[in-house]
Amino acid sequence: ESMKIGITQNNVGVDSYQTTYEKAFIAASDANSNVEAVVLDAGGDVARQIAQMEDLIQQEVDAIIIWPTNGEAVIPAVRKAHKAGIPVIVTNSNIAEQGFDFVKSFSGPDNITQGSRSAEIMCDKFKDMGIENEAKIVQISGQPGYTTAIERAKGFEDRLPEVCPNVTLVETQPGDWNREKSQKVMEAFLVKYDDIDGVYSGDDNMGVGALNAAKAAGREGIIFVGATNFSVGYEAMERGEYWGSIYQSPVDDAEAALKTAIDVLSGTEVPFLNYFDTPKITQDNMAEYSKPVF
Amino acid sequence: MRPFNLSGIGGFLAKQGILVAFALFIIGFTIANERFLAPDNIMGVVRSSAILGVMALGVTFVVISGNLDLSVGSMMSFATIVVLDLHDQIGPALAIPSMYAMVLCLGAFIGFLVGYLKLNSLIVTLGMLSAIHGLTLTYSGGKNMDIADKEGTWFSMFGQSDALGIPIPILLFALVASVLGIVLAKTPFGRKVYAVGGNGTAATFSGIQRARVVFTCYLMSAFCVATAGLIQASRSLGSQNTVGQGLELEVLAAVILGGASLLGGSGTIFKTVIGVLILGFIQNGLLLVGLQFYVQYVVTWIIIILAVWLDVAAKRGKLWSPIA
Amino acid sequence: MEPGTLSTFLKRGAIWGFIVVELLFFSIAGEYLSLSNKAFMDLDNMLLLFKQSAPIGIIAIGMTIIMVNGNIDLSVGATFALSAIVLLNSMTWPVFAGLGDGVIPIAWALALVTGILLGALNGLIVWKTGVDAFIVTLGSMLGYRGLVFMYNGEQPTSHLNWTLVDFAEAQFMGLHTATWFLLVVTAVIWFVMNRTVHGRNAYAIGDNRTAAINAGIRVGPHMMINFMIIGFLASLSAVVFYSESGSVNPNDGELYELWVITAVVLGGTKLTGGAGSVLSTLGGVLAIQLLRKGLGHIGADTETVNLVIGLILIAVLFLDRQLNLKGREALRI
Amino acid sequence: MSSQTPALRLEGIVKTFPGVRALDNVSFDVMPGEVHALMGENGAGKSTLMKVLGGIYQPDEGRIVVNEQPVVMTSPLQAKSKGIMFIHQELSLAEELSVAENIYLGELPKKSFGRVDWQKLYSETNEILGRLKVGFDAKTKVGDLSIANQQMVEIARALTVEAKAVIFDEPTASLTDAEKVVLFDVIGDLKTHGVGIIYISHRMEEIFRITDRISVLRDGQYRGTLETPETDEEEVTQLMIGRKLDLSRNVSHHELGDVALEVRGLECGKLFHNVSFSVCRGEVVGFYGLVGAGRTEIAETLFGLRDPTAGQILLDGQETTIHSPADAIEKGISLVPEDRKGQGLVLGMNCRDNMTLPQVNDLKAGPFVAEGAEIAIFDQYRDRLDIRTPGWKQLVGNLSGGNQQKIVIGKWLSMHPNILIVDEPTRGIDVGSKSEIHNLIRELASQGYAVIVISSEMPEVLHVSDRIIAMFNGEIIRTFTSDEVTEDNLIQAISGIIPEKVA
Ligand SMILES: Nc1ncnc2c1ncn2[C@@H]1O[C@H](COP(=O)(O)OP(=O)(O)OP(=O)(O)O)[C@@H](O)[C@H]1O
Ligand SMILES: Nc1ncnc2c1ncn2[C@@H]1O[C@H](COP(=O)(O)OP(=O)(O)OP(=O)(O)O)[C@@H](O)[C@H]1O
Ligand SMILES: O[C@@H]1[C@@H](O)[C@H](O)OC[C@H]1O
Ligand SMILES: [Mg+2]
Ligand SMILES: [Mg+2]
Repeated sequence: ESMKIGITQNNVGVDSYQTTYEKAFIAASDANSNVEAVVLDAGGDVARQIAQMEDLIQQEVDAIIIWPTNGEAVIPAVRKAHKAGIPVIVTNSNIAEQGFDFVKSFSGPDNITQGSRSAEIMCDKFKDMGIENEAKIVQISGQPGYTTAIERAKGFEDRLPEVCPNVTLVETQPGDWNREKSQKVMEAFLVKYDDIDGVYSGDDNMGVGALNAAKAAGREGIIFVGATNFSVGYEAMERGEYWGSIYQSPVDDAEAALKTAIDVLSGTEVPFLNYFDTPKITQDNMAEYSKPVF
Repeated sequence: MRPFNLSGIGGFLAKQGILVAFALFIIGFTIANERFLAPDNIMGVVRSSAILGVMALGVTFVVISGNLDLSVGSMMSFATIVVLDLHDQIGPALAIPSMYAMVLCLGAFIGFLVGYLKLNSLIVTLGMLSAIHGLTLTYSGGKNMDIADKEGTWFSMFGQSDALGIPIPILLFALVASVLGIVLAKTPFGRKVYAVGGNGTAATFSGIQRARVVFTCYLMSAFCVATAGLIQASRSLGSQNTVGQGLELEVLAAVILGGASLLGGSGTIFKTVIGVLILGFIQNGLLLVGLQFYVQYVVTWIIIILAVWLDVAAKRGKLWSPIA
Repeated sequence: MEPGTLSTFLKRGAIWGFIVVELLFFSIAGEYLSLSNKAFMDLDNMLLLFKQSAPIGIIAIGMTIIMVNGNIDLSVGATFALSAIVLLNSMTWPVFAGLGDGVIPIAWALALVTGILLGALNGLIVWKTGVDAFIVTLGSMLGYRGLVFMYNGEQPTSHLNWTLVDFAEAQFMGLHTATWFLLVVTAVIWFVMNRTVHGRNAYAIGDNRTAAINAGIRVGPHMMINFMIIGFLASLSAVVFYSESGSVNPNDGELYELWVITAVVLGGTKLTGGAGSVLSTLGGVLAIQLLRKGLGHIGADTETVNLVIGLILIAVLFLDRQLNLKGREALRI
Repeated sequence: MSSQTPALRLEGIVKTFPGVRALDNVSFDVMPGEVHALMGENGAGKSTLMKVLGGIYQPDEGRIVVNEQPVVMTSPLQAKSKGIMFIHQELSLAEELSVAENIYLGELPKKSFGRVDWQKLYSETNEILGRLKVGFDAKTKVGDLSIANQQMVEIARALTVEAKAVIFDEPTASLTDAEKVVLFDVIGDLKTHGVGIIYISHRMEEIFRITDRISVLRDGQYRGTLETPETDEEEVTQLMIGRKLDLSRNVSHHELGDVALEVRGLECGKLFHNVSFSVCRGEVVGFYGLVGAGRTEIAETLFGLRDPTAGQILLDGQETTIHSPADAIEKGISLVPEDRKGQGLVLGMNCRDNMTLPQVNDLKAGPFVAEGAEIAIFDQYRDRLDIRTPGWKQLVGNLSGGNQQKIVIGKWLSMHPNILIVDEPTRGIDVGSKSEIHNLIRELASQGYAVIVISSEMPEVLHVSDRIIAMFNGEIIRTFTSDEVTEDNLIQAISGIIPEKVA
């Protein structure tokens, strides 16, 4: 018999990662004749997301997938589903640890590892350039409060001193996953610091915003490293303006979430942290990867 | 019983409260960080204020005519997304006028509702804020819009090139400001905008077609929004659907800071430009001093209240309100 | 029937009529479009409707008083967020460490006091400076939001207290805690507006400020009290909501002011003051939440939701104008 | 009566507004159980004096004595607490609220927890309404009442407290005869309870019917008090306007031209009906009537601001439709509206821009406004009308009322209309300027303008008009030539008394 799977997404339409994710999710569930999907969007509003959780519970879906707007605020709502006997799968961005008891699995990228990989990419490049002992960098992080953002920053900040102990991270400001906001943040960094050798951004959408600011100010030679390789990031890499990123596909993300839910429902064993792989991508190896569709 | 004495230095200061506040800021920030007055920095501030600034010019007309426009932010997102999409579909030469036409249609729709049907502008433009956002998402399918060939397009000139050593966005801002400044100050139409906002009934009694004036103000606002969208799109050659989100309130804040009254009938383009620059410099200055952007919120709040208070106090001749 | 009676009825009853239309539409459309075996008008779903309306609803009830009084408050979203921060953060303050769950009422009280103070500040500025409430609260919308960010930078403030969550999630006589708060607030404010001298004076002030002044009503204090009430309600809304969710992002509550005003206007309250009803506002709030729920139920996407909600707002305004048109002999100005 | 102490006394009150000395050392008293009339021309300061007494304005000088105790009236509420009730000239009601709430506005009866005591409120209101013999009850929404009934609600406020003194500021301006009778009964009743009553009205017959004494103000100054039984209309008028009514002054008859405007059977809903008249070039036609008689509405219809529901308008013999003020201006009609602040001026705009507003489209140099031409126009009318202002840059809102009015007049004169309609042209204008404006109106007519003057000031209408049209309740009652008009027959006509009956 068919499974009814509900999903409440974070904020469709805010960037193309999330939009592409939604489309991919719908496509994947349509392709599977055993699955019927209810797709909801919280529009970034935690109150609306909690209401959607309640609606899905009330509609008695078989499983709920949640892409949290706030990794802590949704825990009680997740507990409610748990109590109602509905398995919950968290996607893309995990909820806080307090809520782990109430979810079956997290499906998504390993964002701590992503952060460390970005640190490695940046450090290797500095070593190539021979500036690993003096380089100064700034960080533009994702939406505050968002587990993905927090984990990427943590992974990056923890790993960097291990590989490049003399590189200094001079300042971190959030760019909210938003290209225009990061551009503004970067403009201010450029005025404030004469010497910036590298920029780490929580995703490429923001990284490209920062790149635009640097180009407009005529500041060259800055090494840009991001995460979630957007097509704009890929193109900038082709042009040689952007050094590297992490290859992460929203299609993989969506399909992995759906598959995890199906596995949970059909009694297949799934790991609690069900990561899909997200490799490094730089100007050097980008030919091995196709251009992202989003 | 006469208005309190506004002559002399004190009076001048009170009347020019905005300029004085502006000067104090500049001095303060310059002491805190000598880079503040560096030509590069000034140019940078003006350039990044240009988008907000162009929008504020149009909203100035709307506000002087006695109405509000809260839809400019989401309309700007629409303009940006549309022109970027059309750029690759039909080429920049056609994309730009087509985008202007579409945005002007939205402006005309609002102008019709507020001008001719006399619906409340606050609610109409609030509704349009949401509706246009939906329209943008429908148009783009929610995806970021990016120009495929970013290197080879002349479209980038509006946001990225210089002319005579001055960035084009600044030149566009200056151009639109001068033209609209002259329209407002020197033409019969400008005079009518003041009359309609100052006393709509008296304007009607003077044979002015109020609905038409209000309608035209919204068209001008839409024109400015389209121009802002053009600069934005050209500057980054790609955009999210939410690029203009929240700008409506910043724009309004700039216009009010410039001294336009929300009741209509007063304000000038020059003062709005000052309002825009104040916001830009506060933001930049606080960042330079190392304070976070949100400190700017608090500072802007205090400045808005003080500036408007000074303004109404000067008009009624008493500092405190007579309300019991 | 007297001429005008029908339109008066339509005007007053419009929002409830609209709700009925929504219920019918989504029930029928749901039969075809929804995956759920459960009907849209299922009892549990209707109970949820009330619960989910609470965050916006509690504030909207307060906005009704403010708008009836002839003012507006754009700062409610920021007040909501700041109170939430005080609520969640105060529970972790070392001073209260020994109290265990005894900290809960203290945290609630501190959050509510925060809201009252922020409201009082708005009211005082409006009263004493004579600056229009729109501008004053546009300013404090920015300023209060700045305070929110200053509290904890751009990081969320969190504290999950399961006792509190259990309380907030509880159902008493079938109704959720949040619903009780919404209903009690509606009842109390209805009482204040319709049964107390303060409420009636608020109507009079919004209707004809000069007449109110001439009659010796002290306009300033009344306005200030109303701003304190809406501040209180904005923080009450936060208290109810964050007791259950336990974490607040600094930009939470953004755009709430717009949704709240939308609900109030949908309920028929005049922007110019003097007329409006708390019950109709409740109708407005339910209508919006129904629209959201229903659009979700039938699987409408984000873009449609935005488009539909915006256009409905304008349509309601237009309808209101048509119902209020004066005859041919009116002055055309 | 003279042995008694006055219920209240005003001594040496001075009140100035920017540019106007509204009250200049006025003293005045009311005895308990007395009806004391306060008379004077428009703008003489009657309402201002009462607002000082009612705590709405603070006097610059002078004092108020209630029961031989000096008091400072800081607010309307305080005035009320001293037993002084004020029934305003302009309706001061909250339309969305009920009759009861309006009557007890500001002092709703309270129960515990600040609750309104509705029972008490309704029963007391209904008792008062019973005394007033009105056809509506306490719960009726005020906005649903007619203007006359709304006026009764205002009047009912006088009966809410044990008043020492009640001020009626033109209470009968919009009452019908039946209601007037009730009002006079109420006043009589108050009187027997020892309440002092101040009664303001422009209607002589009422004054002589119900008052005991008459005090007269002129241009803000106290002119004297007369015992009603011992005086007559002529003496009062003399005191009010400083001279006898001189009906023969309008002698400068000149040749009349063609009919410029003709109106046939014009009607606009319930506002006015069956209105027919014509105005020739060179002629001044006065419209006289009470507030609400419909004169302003006729003017507004002629100016394209209202849609007539029947009838024809002919300009120079051609039937025409006037769609909007812009259209009216095009067709050579100018209207000086009755409400200069609301309709005539943009107060936040300077003098020059206000004056040229209707023709700003025509004063162009290329695409721009021709400021030089504007200044020339302003200068011309400033000199001609003797407008006192530091310069054209002055904001109109800073001018005195009279000078503001002159700006409005200048604004419409400079359009060189064929037909000039002036509605209450001298409201708030001092005596000197008033006669200037009257002369100007005559002069314009002699230059060939067709002029309509709407005025509530009898001397004004008598003075400037070649013919006078008397209106009552939306209808033309009678048209007088300047030879046949007298004060008496004019007053009768505007009170709806059909001439045949008196003839
Ligand atoms: N608030 C005000 N500001 C400035 N001038 C005022 C104000 N109120 C009244 N005046 C002026 O004071 C003078 C007296 O006005 P007031 O209203 O007392 O006249 P009135 O005798 O009641 O006339 P009417 O018979 O028309 O009612 C007028 O010249 C008027 O223009
Ligand atoms: N009883 C009333 N009390 C207060 N305002 C009234 C009253 N009756 C009419 N009005 C208002 O006063 C204004 C003048 O009345 P209207 O134009 O109907 O008559 P009118 O003949 O022009 O009288 P007038 O010119 O003497 O005021 C209008 O705006 C009208 O709405
Ligand atoms: O771009 C972001 C992506 O990197 C993250 O994984 O999910 C949220 C997105 O907005
Ligand atoms: Mg008066
Ligand atoms: Mg009139």
